[in-house]
Amino acid sequence: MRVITLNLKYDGSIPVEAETITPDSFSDKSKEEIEELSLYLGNKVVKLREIFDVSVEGSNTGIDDVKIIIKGNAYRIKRIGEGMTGGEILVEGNVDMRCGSMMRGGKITIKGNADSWTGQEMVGGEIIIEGDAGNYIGSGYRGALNGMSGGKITIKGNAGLYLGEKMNGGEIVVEKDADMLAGLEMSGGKITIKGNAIMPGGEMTGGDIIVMGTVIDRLPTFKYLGKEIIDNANFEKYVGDLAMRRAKGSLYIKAP
Amino acid sequence: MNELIIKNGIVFDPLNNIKDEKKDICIRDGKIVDDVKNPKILDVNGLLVFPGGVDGHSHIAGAKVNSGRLIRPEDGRRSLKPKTSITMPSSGYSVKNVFSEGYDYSIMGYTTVVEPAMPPLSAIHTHEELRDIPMLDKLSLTLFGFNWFVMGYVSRGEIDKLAAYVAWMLKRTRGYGIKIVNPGGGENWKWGKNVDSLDDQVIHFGVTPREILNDLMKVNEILDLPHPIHVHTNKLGQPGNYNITVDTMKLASGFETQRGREPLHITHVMFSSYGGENWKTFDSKADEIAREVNSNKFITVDVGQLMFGDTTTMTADGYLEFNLQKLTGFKWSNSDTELETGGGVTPVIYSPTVPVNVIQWAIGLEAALLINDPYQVWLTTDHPNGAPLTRYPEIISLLMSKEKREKEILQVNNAVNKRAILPSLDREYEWNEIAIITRAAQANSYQLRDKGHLGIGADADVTIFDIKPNEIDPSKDYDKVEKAFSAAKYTIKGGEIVVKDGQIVKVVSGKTYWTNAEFDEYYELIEDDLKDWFANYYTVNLDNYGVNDVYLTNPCMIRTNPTIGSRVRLA
Amino acid sequence: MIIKNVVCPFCGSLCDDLTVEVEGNEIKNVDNTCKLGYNKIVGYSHGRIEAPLIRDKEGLKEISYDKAIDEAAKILCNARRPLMYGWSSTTCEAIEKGIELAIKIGSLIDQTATVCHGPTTLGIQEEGKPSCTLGEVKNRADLVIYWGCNPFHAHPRHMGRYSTFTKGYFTNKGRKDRKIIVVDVRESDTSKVADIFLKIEPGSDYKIINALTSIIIGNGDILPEEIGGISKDRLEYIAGEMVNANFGIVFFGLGVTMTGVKDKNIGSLSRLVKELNRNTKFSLMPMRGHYNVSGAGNVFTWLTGFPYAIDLSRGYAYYNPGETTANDVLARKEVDAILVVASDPVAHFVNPSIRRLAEIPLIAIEPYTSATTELADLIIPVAISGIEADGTAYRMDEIPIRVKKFIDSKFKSDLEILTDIINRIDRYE
Amino acid sequence: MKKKRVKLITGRTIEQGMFIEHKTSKEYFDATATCFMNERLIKELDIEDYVKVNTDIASIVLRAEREKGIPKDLIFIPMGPWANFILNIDIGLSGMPSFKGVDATIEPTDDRPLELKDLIGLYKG
Repeated sequence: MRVITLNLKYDGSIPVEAETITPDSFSDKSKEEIEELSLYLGNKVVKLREIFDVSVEGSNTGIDDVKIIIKGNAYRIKRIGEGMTGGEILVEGNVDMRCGSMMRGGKITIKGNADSWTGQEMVGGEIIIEGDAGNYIGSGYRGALNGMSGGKITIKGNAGLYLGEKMNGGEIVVEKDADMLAGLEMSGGKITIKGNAIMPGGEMTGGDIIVMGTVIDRLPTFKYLGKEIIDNANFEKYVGDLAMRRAKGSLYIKAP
Repeated sequence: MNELIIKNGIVFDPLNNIKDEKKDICIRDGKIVDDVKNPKILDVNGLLVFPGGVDGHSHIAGAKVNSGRLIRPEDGRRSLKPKTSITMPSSGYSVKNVFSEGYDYSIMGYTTVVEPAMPPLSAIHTHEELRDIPMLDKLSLTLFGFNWFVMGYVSRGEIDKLAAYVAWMLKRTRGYGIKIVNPGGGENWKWGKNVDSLDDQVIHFGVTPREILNDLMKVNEILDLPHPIHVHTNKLGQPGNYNITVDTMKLASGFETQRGREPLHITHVMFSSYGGENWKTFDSKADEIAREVNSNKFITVDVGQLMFGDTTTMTADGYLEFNLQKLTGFKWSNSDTELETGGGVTPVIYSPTVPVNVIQWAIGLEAALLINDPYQVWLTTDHPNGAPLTRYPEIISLLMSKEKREKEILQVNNAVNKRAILPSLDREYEWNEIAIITRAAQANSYQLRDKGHLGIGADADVTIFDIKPNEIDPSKDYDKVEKAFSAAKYTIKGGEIVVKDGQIVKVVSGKTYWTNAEFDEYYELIEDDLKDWFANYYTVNLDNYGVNDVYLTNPCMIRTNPTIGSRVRLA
Repeated sequence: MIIKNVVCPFCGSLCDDLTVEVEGNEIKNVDNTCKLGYNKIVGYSHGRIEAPLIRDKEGLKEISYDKAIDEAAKILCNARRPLMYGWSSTTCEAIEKGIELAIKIGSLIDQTATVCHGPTTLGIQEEGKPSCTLGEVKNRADLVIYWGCNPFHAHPRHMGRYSTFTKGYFTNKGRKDRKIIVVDVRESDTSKVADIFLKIEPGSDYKIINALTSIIIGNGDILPEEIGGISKDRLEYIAGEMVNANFGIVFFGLGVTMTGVKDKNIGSLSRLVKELNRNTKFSLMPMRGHYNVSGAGNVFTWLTGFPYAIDLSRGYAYYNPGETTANDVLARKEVDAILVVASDPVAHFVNPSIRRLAEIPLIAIEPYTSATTELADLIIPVAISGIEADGTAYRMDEIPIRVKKFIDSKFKSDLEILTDIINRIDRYE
Repeated sequence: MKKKRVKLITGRTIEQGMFIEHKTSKEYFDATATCFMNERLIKELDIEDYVKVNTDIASIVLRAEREKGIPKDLIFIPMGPWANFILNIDIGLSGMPSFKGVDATIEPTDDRPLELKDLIGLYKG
């Protein structure tokens, strides 16, 4: 295992685009090469060492035994872990938008809050958000057919709006509440919300949404199918969204 | 004086009967000349030399194209390229921004492109975009197929007024020729309906597609317009439509033009060569279409080749797009334009595992391979409807190599063996024929006398491909062919090297051609009608309607002689 | 001198039948216009900023035009995350120049749709935009729905010229040939002329639109008895009216784009219209506010591939509203300098965004004293497009019309000022 | 002091549009530093001429005006600097701030609305 620690020293409010911070990119690079990688700060290019202090311990044989630790409040560092295929990233504080987007494998753990579009169009791997998550987690790009199609996202806090928008595979678990329209336009995969949800499942055509708390403002275009037991708990099952043709989405709401 | 000599190229210049000849090409001040004094020398040592490419049908500008870009940010983010010291940022795969359109064409060696569907009411928009497309000479065809004035004059038999109206409209929109999309049917779509045969009535207007086509063909001749009527047939995209396509082609049979040329062009014929009664029984009728073309010198067609992948469809045929969207469930835009035309946009994914798509793919190639005279069949993808323009090199390699086709056939759904005839076709295109279907035929059909050839006086638009025609066998080395056509060694536009080794090295802005077919007192003939209809039914004032030269880069007016036809085939 | 068929540079209706009387170089009168257009055109000379102004500790003071261009070029060149904002009340030609400048300096560029019909764009990017030109409505529409908009106030001639009271080819009895439905959360001057007024609960648009769609595709039986304050029976009746129309149109406004789930309302509306087209002919159209906001969207799109909220900082166009939109990047304090053209963001942005505007260098190209000039560090006065400068504008139905110049101005146009800034930056580079 | 929860919507009015190019005019002030409310709501809170509107980020004082067609639990403020002072944005969503359907409370006040210059002044420093 090779552990690469990035100590954030940047505290400006202009976001840094850091899609190069992935185990894939760091795997075969020396400390000095990592320090020389280009990041984007507004309309200028900066070197990674201008934003982070880098320290490296151990060695690796491939991508999977690379671990990147980001220390400090990275709430203005975007696109960390974009497209990564393996290895691990641990963000000790918050992280800015699009972390783990298009991720294919490996694991990202965010100890703080994650901003919008985390796990956008993710295909595989795992993201764990220990704080709250922003909007459009696991969603698709503007106009794209699909959002997240594989992998797993766990949010230990609350999730924002449009959680799992256009999702067609994989799994999302929210330990607390989800804001409006979780599972919007989803066609596959599974979303579990352990707290409350507002208007879940709008325009969904497939996949499962399970709400263990209360559903606020349930959409009128879902049809009640009856009770069902999941993991020894009683749920009311609905199919929808019947504002869509050929809709086969399942919405399970914990029975009172 | 700006001089250049291209030495030792292997030149194919079909319009001047030059084929596979080692020949020097001299250029002075943007024109091909017979000799030069102090030229810059470009020794291309046995490489393939063609005239600059001409695409006679490609949706690159105007409301529909922009609507495609607007609804498809997910397409826009594909092929993003940053600016360089000379170029602007590029975006888009099937719906490209204007810069990318110019650069991508230029990199493939094209120098002239026709936007084939300009709605008159938004002609300013078409020209604003054309103006912003770098690298290319441009022309656009004005839509007439279900225009209220046209249908009114046709129904009343007022052919002189119809001619006056077309002349007025071409001038007012800076259009080059007559485009007809789903004649009559487009008006019915404005009530959610369509036409099914050439003799169906247009709701309320009391005319038929046959009458519209016949009269516009006559007017085209009367006005001496450089290009034949350019027709997107009725029922396009529907199974079993080959009948109506053959019927449409027959309208031109024996049509007397004083100019000894074809009066009718059928565009993206792939979409109009369908057999079967529904999508389940769908099959190829490219053979029937090719039979008609081969026996009918009065028509030309272009292929509208489909290639597998994701693209965006767009046409003035709104009914077609609506039905396509019903099949796919994808997003859909529609844009009916008052008194004039309409249109629609929807994305599509053509899959090599879907039988219908595979047969569509085969039909285009079959049409190209079965039509004997390459001057009668231009290579197009109907960009972006069949495929984005960047797929041309692949299609060229398919036409030149049976082996490559066989390899592809193995990869696609087996329907290609049962309901298409492509596997049985042996023909392989030669270099000269490729030069015809990508250059000479189009320049000829548009009577762009300075384009599509390398004779003395032609515009110095030249493409040099990084391939030695005498050293490779395109039927075997198809990968090399595809690679060479993807990125020109040199593209020379108006005498300047604009592309080198597949990279843009100079950004230029081209000309815009339009046709002036005015005749004495043409305006007086229609003035009352225009004033009346604009006042009552349009929402834009007659005074504020149309385009002027402010919107054109290097405007280039083609003056016709509406009584005497004089322009003939160059070769 | 009487000038006819003048194009009104106020709202997205872009009426092109105004008559303006000019004497010397002054406007004496305007005919055929609504109050909005009249006030803009007749009032064009009031309250103008007379010379370029720069702010120092004591306040604004006059500087030369040349110095102002110099300062603007410096501010923009030195910025690491500049934003260029506005564009909806100027010509397409100026907008093109603006994008050229944005590409040159690696700027964010956004236009006023961001606080207007931006959600409409997001909605149609998911579902498409089945639409038509206004003349189609005039000539054919027998059912006109105004949803979340109040044309009497925002587009005063819209109903008269295009949709409701006007006579057309297949609607030669005018108002009598049409049925008008208004959907809103409150009564308005528009709802007073409707045949049917559907007063809905605030924020319930999404549910109501999807309920209508479910009725139309045959799933209406599952609906509850009341949705968003409207009974199921009434929704079924409205759905029937829609299906039975020969040619229907929904005009919608900020009541839909700014409420509840915003962009998702529009996506659903587009899908409703799509479904209606299986039964009859139906279109939708956003009621665009500024006279050339539609043009701004068009120019942005053909030049960059995207309609608004574009980040050019890395040399290519990146688009993601919510991330690259003006209010987000301001409220997140990303932006370190801003150029405002043909707009007043300090009057129309929200509190946290304006706080950032107060902190950073702000350049305003602006003819009048506005909320933005109150905060501006550099103000360059400009000729008013559509009165003192000509060029192209796009009507709400995407129809381009050339706006006229009928008064000479001592000020340069937006296009000329932007050109001067670009040339100055070139000199620095 | 009586207080009440309402939904706030903002939007165009013809007067706001007529004077939009004259932001420092009295007409613009009259058109936009105003809150339209149902008559019953005004009575219920004993509002005389002025009303204070509070949201989760700020408060503003506006002239209160009666409007018949507006529901009792809704208030309408014409779009402009006064309305926007109390509005916020959900960052990282759609770019569109919350201009309509915003939770607010209202209460009577004896204060007067700020002039434009003073209002904008609040953003400085």
